[in-house]
Amino acid sequence: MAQTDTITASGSSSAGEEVLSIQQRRWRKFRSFKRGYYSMLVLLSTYVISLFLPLLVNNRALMVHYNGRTYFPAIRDLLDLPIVGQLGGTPFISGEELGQIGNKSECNYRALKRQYEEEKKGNYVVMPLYSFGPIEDISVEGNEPFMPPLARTQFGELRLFGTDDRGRDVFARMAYGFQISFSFALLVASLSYLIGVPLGALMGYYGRWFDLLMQRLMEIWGSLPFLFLIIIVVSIVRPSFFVLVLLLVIFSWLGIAQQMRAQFYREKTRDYTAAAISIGVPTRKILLKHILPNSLVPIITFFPFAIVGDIGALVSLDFLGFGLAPPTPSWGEMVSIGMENLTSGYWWLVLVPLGALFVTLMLVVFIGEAVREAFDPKTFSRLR
Amino acid sequence: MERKPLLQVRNLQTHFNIEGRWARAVDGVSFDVYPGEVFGIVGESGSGKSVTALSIMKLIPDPPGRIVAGEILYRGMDLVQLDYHEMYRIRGKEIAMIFQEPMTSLNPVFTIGMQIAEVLQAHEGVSEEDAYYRAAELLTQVGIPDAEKRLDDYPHQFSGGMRQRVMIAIALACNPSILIADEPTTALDVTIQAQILELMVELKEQRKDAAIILITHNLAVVAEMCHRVMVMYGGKVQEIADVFELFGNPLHPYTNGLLQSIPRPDLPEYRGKRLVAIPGNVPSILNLPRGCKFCTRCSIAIERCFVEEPPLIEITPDHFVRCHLVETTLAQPRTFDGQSFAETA
Amino acid sequence: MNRSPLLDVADLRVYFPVYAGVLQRRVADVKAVDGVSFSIARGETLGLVGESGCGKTTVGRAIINVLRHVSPDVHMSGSVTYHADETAVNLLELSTKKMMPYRRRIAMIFQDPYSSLNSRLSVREIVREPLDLHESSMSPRQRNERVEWLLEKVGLQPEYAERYPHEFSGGQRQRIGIARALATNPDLIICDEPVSALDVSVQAQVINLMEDLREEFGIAYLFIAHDLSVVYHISHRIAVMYLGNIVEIGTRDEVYFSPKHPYTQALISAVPVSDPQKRGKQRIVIEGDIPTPINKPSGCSFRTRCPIARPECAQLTPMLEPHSPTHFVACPYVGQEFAPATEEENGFLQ
Amino acid sequence: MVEYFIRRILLTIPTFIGSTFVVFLVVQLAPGGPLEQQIQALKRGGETAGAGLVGEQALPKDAIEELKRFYGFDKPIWQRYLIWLGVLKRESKSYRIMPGKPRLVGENERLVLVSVGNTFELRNANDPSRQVGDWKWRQEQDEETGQVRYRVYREERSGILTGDFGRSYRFRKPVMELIAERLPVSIQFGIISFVLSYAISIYLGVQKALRHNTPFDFATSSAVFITYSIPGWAIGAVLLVLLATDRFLPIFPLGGFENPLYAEMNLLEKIWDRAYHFVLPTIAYTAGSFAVLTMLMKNSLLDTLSSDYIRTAFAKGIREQRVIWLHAMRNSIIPIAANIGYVIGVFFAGSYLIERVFDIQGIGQLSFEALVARDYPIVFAFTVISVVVTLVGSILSDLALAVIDPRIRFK
Repeated sequence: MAQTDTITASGSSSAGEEVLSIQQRRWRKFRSFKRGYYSMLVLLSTYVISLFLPLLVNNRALMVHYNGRTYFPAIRDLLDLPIVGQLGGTPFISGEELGQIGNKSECNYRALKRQYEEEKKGNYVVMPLYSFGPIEDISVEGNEPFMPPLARTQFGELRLFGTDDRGRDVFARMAYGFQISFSFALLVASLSYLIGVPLGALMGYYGRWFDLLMQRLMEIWGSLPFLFLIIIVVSIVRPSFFVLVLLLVIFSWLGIAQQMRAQFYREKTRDYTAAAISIGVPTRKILLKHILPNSLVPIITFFPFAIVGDIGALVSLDFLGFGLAPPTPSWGEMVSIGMENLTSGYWWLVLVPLGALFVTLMLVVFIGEAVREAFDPKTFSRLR
Repeated sequence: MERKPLLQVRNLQTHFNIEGRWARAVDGVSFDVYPGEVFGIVGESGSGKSVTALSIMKLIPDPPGRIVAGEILYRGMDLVQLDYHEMYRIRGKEIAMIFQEPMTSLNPVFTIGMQIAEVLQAHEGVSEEDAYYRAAELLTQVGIPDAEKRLDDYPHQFSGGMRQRVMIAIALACNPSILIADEPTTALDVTIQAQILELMVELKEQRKDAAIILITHNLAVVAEMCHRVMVMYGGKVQEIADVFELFGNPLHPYTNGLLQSIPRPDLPEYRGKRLVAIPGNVPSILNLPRGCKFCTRCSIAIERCFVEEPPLIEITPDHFVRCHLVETTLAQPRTFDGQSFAETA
Repeated sequence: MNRSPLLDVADLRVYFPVYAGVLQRRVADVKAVDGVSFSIARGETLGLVGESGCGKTTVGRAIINVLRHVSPDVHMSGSVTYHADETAVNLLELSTKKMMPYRRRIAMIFQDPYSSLNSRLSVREIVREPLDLHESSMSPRQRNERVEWLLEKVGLQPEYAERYPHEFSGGQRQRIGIARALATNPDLIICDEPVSALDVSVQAQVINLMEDLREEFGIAYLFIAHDLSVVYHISHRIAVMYLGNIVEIGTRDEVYFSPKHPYTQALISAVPVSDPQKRGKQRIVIEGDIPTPINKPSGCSFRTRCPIARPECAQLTPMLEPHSPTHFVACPYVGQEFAPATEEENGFLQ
Repeated sequence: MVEYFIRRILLTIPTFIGSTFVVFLVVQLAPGGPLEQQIQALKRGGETAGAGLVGEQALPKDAIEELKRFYGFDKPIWQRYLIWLGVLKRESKSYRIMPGKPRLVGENERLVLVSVGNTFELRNANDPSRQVGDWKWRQEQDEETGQVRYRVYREERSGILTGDFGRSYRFRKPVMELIAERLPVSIQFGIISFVLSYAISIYLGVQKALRHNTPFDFATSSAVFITYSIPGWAIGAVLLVLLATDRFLPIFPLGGFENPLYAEMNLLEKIWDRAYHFVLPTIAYTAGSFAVLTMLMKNSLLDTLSSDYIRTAFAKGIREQRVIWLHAMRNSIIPIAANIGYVIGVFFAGSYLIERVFDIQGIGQLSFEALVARDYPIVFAFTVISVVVTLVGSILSDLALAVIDPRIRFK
């Protein structure tokens, strides 16, 4: 019966071609969409790099060598950063400790560097690539408000995107803003998946009163103006980063649960589920091993768009002044400063953060389109 | 042959682009359909029978499909060369088609009446009122009771069998010369299938000069309905013959295999015996062998079959077979390949 | 039949409630199966024929107890008695847990070879799953060996075990489904239209395979199909269903060659024959459509389409009555006004 | 079908109750909620009630109690909610009264509490024979001193169901009046951008579907992606910087709804001025739903075009234009119609962002400012109205679906 078993492709693979699972084929397909694939490479690498921002963009020195002792001030920020938004909370090294006479508050490392170079005592300071931090403001010597892009400070340091109303560096804030926005969105999206997927799955599989009840609840939830409600809550209790994440999760698990529910509702009637039941697979395993992997396509393709929505929501909240607590660098807050000074011609205050927002979201949308195309290709055929 | 063919298909090639590779869904198909006959096209999935039918209607979705070469001569006019504006005058008026899936073939958001009247308005230029009047008549003709009332109903209010009747009414509205029926009864239950076949025979009686092209995978339906039969496999015509000839003297190993592999309780000699199965699987059209398309499953295949595709050759008068192992008995056998059939005829 | 009984289905009813109205009250029931009784002996094949919506699939799924999972509000009554070696159990009453030991004894093959295999699992995982659940005494290696042995049994190369279902054709997928059903050495396999989705030239292969397996392992089949000739070919006995009821049951020759019930007669006469010589035989074409199982006609559910219907049929619900020790028909007027067609008259014999 | 809609409308009642209860809870239970705000407002002399330092002035205990009573803080939460809804009666007017001493209530009604046996009776002070109307009295105890006091009060049903959202703390006007003043502006933008986004999306979606994978499709996709990636208000902000500030191309106004001299203009100038002020905000509004609708339209039409009944239509010899715009459109529009409610909701709920960017004095801006100033009655009103708009929108969606799709109509 050798002939009987020549593999005949019902899909695209044929004899001689390597064996690929559906996932592998989808990954290949995704990679063939260059725009989406490269967007993903760019975005992921940027995000990974952004986790090390304190070593790249910071007013704190990477390394200070003073009188035989070595300090690593920026490293502390690095430890602080994964729990984003806690900037400014790190203990600092005072200026006096490093030889800045009369400075009992935090050391000004840029000044320190100049000081050491003048002193030539063998002490040295290694500054990060871009030596301005996101929250140091006009109170630090040399910081001027409303410096235009590419302007130089009195010490000749370059301000890539200028400064804002309080003399804070726009480039540094933009860069940190990316890190925070993206982490925020990833966290919100992942948490809402964590809630939405099992809830939706149970609704779809068990149905009955649980489903009815949850659907009513979701209808109520869906009719609420959620961003406005969040603003109300935020206006009353100024939330931390994580509370804000939770607030958004409370409203964003809904869509995922609904999609999951529809999927499970449909998949449970398919014959492979009946087959699994007929051989006695326990329910938990049917849900996890059989139905779940077959139900993931819509929510996987939705993930990038969830990220887009969550970043947009955070920026909107920040713009209104009800997002992350100041002085956390955030794009929305930057825009709102820009809008307040709209007539003064400080265009970069609006265009830089919105440009960053636009580029980031555009990349995510490109990824999303490619993922959707790879997972759920649209057939186009036309008759005439 | 004194009759003039109504439809002559010559060397039709319709290819499909599947993920970057071209599949020859229909690969050089030639046949004639004469007035007044029921011409059957038999084949399994992927044999190209439906694509052949859609090619005649020029309803190949593009992309991914395309008629690459060939002629489809309807009353001497080459449909392949017509542009799509001119096709609108052919479809529904000269050649009509009914499809396999009655449940999805009617537009769910329009009334039955509108969907029938629309054809009449498009081709006959009748007023809306007249069109609806005719539509009611047509519904009665295809055996739908209370036709006038049901004109305002929507497809979802009809059962599958009823919908197929509506499809037939739509197809017959303008009295086409050719009716192409693509698996018209496959989706229906046996008792409903009998009704629909009966109806088609009845309607056929009313117009002697029209032809029906009946596409099916069910040999029994062919045996009941058709005058001549074409067997397709792998995008190629494998055998064309009169229905009695084909069933009585199947020459192609594939035809023979098909006939033997279906249970025949009506024949005492087969009862209780093991079925004779054709080994192997229906090949994907992306993956056809180089020589004879059937060689991978043929029990009598010789080496030549794997490398060289046999021609479709006349074995006995009007019985064409594509097989190296069948010898013609005719002094001057005709062939569909290469040269025009009309010339040799 | 002197073979020992394996499965007794008695007065099985399966109702799916229909909700409607402002308050979504239960307004009606889809009486998918409405009092069905039959039995299957060891090693026997019972064919179950009927048109779409007659409840034949539901019968199969009720026996294997998968309905409740998919539609939790289904209402089932009657009994499905499985005769294990010495004891008999009513499968309908068993909890999911208690059902477990019987799941290895009764397996199922599905109609759609595409949707009945989980596309995310490899062939090995699919065929091994019942072994993992029921043959815990086997070592993983033994299980893998058995998977390969099973694949070979159903005519697939064991090397294909690592491949995924989408790489196989319909016929091959159906073989995988059969291998999965065979894995635990069941006594009974419920075959839900196992060949109707397959290409004509592949159908015969699968039918032959199923017959071979029956010979080799002594499996009993409940063979559900709408194609009468296929059912005749593979079955020992045939039951004909219409709108949730069995209207006729008997040995295959009794049902196929001397059908008594007008519906069976119409059904058999409606089947076209693959022989143009026999064209134009007198058909009993029954008019109209099959009513929906929500609004079943009162009394005899076939009366709306029955050529011999009488006014009394609206009141009287016919019961299966014996015409021979093995042949039961649910129509009291059989043989009175409508002469039962003999083989010769029907033209089935040459 | 009628039954379906009755069911549909009835089902919104529990949803309405549920959503308003959530709104009520969020605002009521939060620390620094309305009560505290009001108290602080009174402390500061009632001018502004913005967040800030607590005033020096001590508030009379009486006044606080009165406020508590007004907000029903002496009652359980569910009663408070029902009062707020307008289902239960609330004490609308309430005065302290000493037994025997007449008290002026209302315009010129004087009431007196007359002792009758063990208990009292409320009489009209001017003419004891006249009815006291719906005034009632009750006895109460001072929380601290335990003194027995008496109170006359009047009850009425007034709440969000009766359209009474209370009075704004800041403007000292009924909220409904304030909203009615600002509504026309927001509605004009809403309707114009609703119509525009549907018109553009449908046309563009169809063209994109028909020219799938052509240069046209790719080119327009970028526009779609841009509007998808950036929130509408952000697009507005970018446009403002680029097209309204002196720095780049100052061709549009920096914001506002109309020229300050609008009233003195003639009709032509008025129309021009309106249009001039409308361009940028309308783009920002429209962008909010444009991308989603366009892609929905495109994908839906692609699906429809490959369906069997479209093939049937062509097989009948129906011309392409008719097949696409009649047969295919009627079916493809279904998901678009289903989104009507969503789009309306987005316009309404998102309005505060765009109105803020363009400094348009609409209800969005009003409620946002109210939120900053903790003027809760307005905030309540805005949230409740957006819940209602969303619910009405979803019923509208269903109605539109029923008009288009007979399968729903005959359910």
